[in-house]
Amino acid sequence: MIESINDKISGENYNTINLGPTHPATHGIFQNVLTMDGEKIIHAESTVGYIHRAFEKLAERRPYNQITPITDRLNYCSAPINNMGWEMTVEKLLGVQTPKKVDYMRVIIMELARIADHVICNSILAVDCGALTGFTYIFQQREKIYEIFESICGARLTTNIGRIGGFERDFSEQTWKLIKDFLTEFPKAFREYESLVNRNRIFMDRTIGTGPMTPENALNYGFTGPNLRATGLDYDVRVMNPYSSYQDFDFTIPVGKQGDSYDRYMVRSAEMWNSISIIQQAMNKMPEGPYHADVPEFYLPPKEDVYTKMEALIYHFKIIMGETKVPIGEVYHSVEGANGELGFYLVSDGGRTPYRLHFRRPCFIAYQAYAKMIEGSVLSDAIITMSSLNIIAGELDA
Amino acid sequence: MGVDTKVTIVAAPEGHSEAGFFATSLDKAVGLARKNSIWPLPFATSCCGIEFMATMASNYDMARFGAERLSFSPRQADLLMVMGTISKKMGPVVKQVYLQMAEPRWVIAVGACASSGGIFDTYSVLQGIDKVVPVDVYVPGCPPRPEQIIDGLMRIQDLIGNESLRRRNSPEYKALLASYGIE
Amino acid sequence: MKALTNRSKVAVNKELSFMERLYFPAIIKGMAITLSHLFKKKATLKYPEVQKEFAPVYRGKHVLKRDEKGAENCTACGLCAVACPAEAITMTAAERKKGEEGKYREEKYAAVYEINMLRCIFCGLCEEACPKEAIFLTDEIVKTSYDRQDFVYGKDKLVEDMNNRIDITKRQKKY
Amino acid sequence: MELIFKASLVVAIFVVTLLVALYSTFAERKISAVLQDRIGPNRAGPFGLLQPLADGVKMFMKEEIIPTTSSKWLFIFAPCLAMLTAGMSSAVMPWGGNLIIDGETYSLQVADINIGILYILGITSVGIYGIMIGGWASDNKYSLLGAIRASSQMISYELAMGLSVIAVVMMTGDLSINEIVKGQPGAHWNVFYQPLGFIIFLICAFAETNRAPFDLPECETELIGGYHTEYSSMKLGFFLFAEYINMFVSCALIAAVYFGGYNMPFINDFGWSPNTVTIVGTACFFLKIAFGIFFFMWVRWTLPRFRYDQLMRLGWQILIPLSIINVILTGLGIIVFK
Amino acid sequence: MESNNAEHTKIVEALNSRFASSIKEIAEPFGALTISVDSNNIKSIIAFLASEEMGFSFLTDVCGMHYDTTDELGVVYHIHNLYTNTRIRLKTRLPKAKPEIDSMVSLFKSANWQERETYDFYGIIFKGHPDLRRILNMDEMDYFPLRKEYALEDGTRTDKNDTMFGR
Repeated sequence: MIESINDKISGENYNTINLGPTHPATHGIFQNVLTMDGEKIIHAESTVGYIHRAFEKLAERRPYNQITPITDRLNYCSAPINNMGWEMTVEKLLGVQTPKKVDYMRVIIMELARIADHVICNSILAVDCGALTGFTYIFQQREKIYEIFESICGARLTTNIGRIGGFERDFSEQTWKLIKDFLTEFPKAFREYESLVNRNRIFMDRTIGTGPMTPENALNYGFTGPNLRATGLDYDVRVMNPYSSYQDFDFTIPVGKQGDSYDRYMVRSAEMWNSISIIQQAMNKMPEGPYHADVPEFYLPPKEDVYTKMEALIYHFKIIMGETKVPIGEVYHSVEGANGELGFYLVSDGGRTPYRLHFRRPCFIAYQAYAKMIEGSVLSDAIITMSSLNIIAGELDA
Repeated sequence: MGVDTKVTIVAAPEGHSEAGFFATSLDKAVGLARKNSIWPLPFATSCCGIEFMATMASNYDMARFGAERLSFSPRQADLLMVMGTISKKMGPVVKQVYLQMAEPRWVIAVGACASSGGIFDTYSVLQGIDKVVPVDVYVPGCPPRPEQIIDGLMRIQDLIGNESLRRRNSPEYKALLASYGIE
Repeated sequence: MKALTNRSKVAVNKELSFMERLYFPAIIKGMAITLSHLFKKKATLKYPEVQKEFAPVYRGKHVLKRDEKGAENCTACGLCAVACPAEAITMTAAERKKGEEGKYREEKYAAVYEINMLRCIFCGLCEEACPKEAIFLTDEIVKTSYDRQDFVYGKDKLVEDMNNRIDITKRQKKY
Repeated sequence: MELIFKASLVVAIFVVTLLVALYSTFAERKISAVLQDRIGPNRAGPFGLLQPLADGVKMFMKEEIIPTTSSKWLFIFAPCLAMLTAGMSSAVMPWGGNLIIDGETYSLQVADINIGILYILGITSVGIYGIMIGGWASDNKYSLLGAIRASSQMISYELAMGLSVIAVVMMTGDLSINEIVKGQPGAHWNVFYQPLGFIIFLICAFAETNRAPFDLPECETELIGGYHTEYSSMKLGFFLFAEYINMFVSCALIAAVYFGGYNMPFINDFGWSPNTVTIVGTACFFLKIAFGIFFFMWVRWTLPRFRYDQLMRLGWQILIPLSIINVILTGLGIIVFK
Repeated sequence: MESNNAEHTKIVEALNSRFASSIKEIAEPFGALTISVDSNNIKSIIAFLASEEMGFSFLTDVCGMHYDTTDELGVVYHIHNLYTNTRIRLKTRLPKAKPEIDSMVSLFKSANWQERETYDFYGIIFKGHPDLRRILNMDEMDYFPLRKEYALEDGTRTDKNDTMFGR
């Protein structure tokens, strides 16, 4: 269709290329039908929905505590942020106040998850530029983050970490040790990676000026997170609406200038350094206290109590069966996900499952700008732009 | 689609005397070569794809099995690794990719979603890719650990090593493909 | 646009110095880095030969525990199935008969207990839901297989072997 | 006798070329692995040494797919052409000095034609037709893009390559490779006299062999497989093979033109017999080639790749002017010093 | 920080002075200003809020709803003034028989896909949308899956026993 219209306009013959859904550079599965003039992209049209999994419908049929594992699979590169965003949303609805220690523990985990996510994005950007080796160096550090997650919750990627009200268990000695090791190891490895890639002129030439964006346009397209900050606007949910005691930590908001791929890359890099510093601060200031809020109606009692105490047994059954009273109401809570503002709009009618749960998925909203961003550039740029936007298929299609 | 899921005879090398499944010595030699040179086509759609990256990266290094040359062109691939949720919209694409692959070809379903739909028993998700293409090895887990993915690869290697060259021309195999509507 | 906070900090420097313009300094530096890895210890875990020890709380294959006398803990209450987001657990309850006290701890037991390992997402909610400490996830991985029927694990595969008991005390520890 | 020797030399060189190319694929996998803190293939045979064999057998046994919309004969012809030209170019390489057997002198060079360098440049530019025809005949848009990229890249970089060679030829005064090698005895290698020309030549060699950072014709993340996307089985094998042979020949050419070929410092100080000197020289030559191949791989696994227009800019706006300057400087140098 | 009361009063006053007839209900559940408005006027209300004067320059989210008690559909907008850091939730209700509402694409480009998604899930027609097609589901789908009357499961699953799960 497009081809024929354009043909009429210019009298030239354009070429149509189908970029995706199984193209190697589309990591997940995005389809873009490109109308090309040689290597130049004249028009692009994105198709999404190739892994639409009906999260929102699924969430209407699952009790609150079973939704945590579903949120894992939204942005699977940084599952803990989703988990905790969801838990905080429910806590907001229930009016649960979490202890400071829980907040700090959450901050540590979320920042680790952010590093894990940005590591993927930045190293894959280099891979798409053709430099594979940096990816393998930095991925070893990601394995370390996996180990930390595994020692807390027992899984590497889809963590299902934390519970409504706090954590399922306290961090063990081993976990603290792993985190400390990570804090000393990661900066070294990351510095090495940065000196391998950051100032390499080939890499800079490839990324500077590809997929630029103005802040006004970005805002209009609903960009958030690093992609918005790369354009120069310092919107960060952690600062604007601090959750989980983020106001206690001192960190800057890295911003870019032109909103091109290099800006996005550098903003993510700087955010990783910030995350390291936040984790360090949280470790230093870690308060004493319980690792979960005292809410017997929502937080499972310890197993010993279930056998011995009637009250605990009743709560146990009620929580598992999803029969605890949930207030009627609606609540929107957002966290700074690795790719932007990850929002949860939860409507409860007091039943065992949410009446409606809508996820504000930053990738989904940002990705609609992609087709416009690559028009007029060349095929190689389109691929770089896609990588640097860090679109995660799970989050895109929900 | 709509194929009875119980048709999974690909994997079962039943004793079939002549020109059948059992490998002869030439078959063995070729099998040995093939199994050490599996070029996977990663059809990574979601979470499992990230674990696949971990499998390819330094810590687990799938290259040790001779399987590190990812060939994104289906023509050159030996092993289709489907990793992640396959929605009904994606189903035909998987089948298309499978059709484009050159014989001999194998399929691994990595992870709960690809194998059975996993947690996503929903209107939009294909309940296991064996509804559109024949699957040789299933890898459970959501997502599977790299160890499990390597395990799956080694199972495929076993399968390849013990397979007759002519199995692909055997009536059983043709019947299997026919049951998926593949000529 | 106006800045929203006073915490923003420009993180990008796109100006190339003359040396950087020449390509070579960065290339040589990069090549030195990759070359230095030639002599480093390899990070690879040789998996089938060397197995990594998983965290004690790892969520792998399930086990149905027995108590010290060898009686099955499970009472077929069905809470694990209710708690399962993937709906992978199926069971049939049966009444314990006289003389079976040594086999089943509670008066009811699961005559059939099946977990579909292909469906299972190993989230650990069943373990949390169990009021009888009967089901646990272990640090063992589920093996791959050729046939999807092999993945419906019945009691034969799930119930622990008394001669080869699985230690789950570490899992329960809340620190 | 002469004939028998030449025939056996041809066979030997052919076998060696194939072997080197075969094991280059293995070396690439191993080198990439060790640079990336990995182990690399280690299952096929001891240390994975049979890996290339496994790949070869597998490819031979794989189904051939010829897309129905492709031009069938060209589709088949293309990989053959690529392979053929790759194999031909090693004919003029002087693999060593002279062997003296029974008082007769035999040159370790198949054909000492007096325009050796031109021959190699010519043959490699025919080789591009293999890629171009292959990409075009596949009737796949990605392949076509790859083919277009390959041909324009070749054309642009051949100019600079030729110009940088001219500087060397000006110094030697001969187009025969053997003469060029003989012109750099001991450690008087051209690389010390022609550093700029060497760098230009090296960059162009990367581009001519389609190796990273100039692997645009096939770059996996953009064009899937580029010109060989539609190829399966041994036809793909030929393409991949041709790439490695080209790399081998390029390294040999670099070693011959800039690193003194079979020359080696102090080789005549040991008082060895001429035959020993020749054999040691040949070994030395292969050592240089091996280092060259390692260098090619090392670069590939370190650097990101260029974009198409940047590649063209580098070729036309930087390398060609530089190589012209190099020619002028060389001319001035010759006038001043000789 | 979100429950900025003075700011909320200001907004409510501004809206009341212009669109008094369109505003049905104003509430502040969990500190978030929630305004139920008439669906016919939604575009002018949002246009007013998005203007320089009010400064709600960021459309955070658009999502659909199905109120099965009254069998109505609805669209919920979240908009955000980044400078005063105020969020407003605007709720509309539409009759299920004729679910039509104005599109916001001319104001916010980000509304484009979100509205398509809402159409895909609930069948809500956005008037003036440049390209209202299904986005996540297949084009051949003939129902709107997130409406409450449709089942979640696809029905082909054979390996479970529903009675086990209390659903």
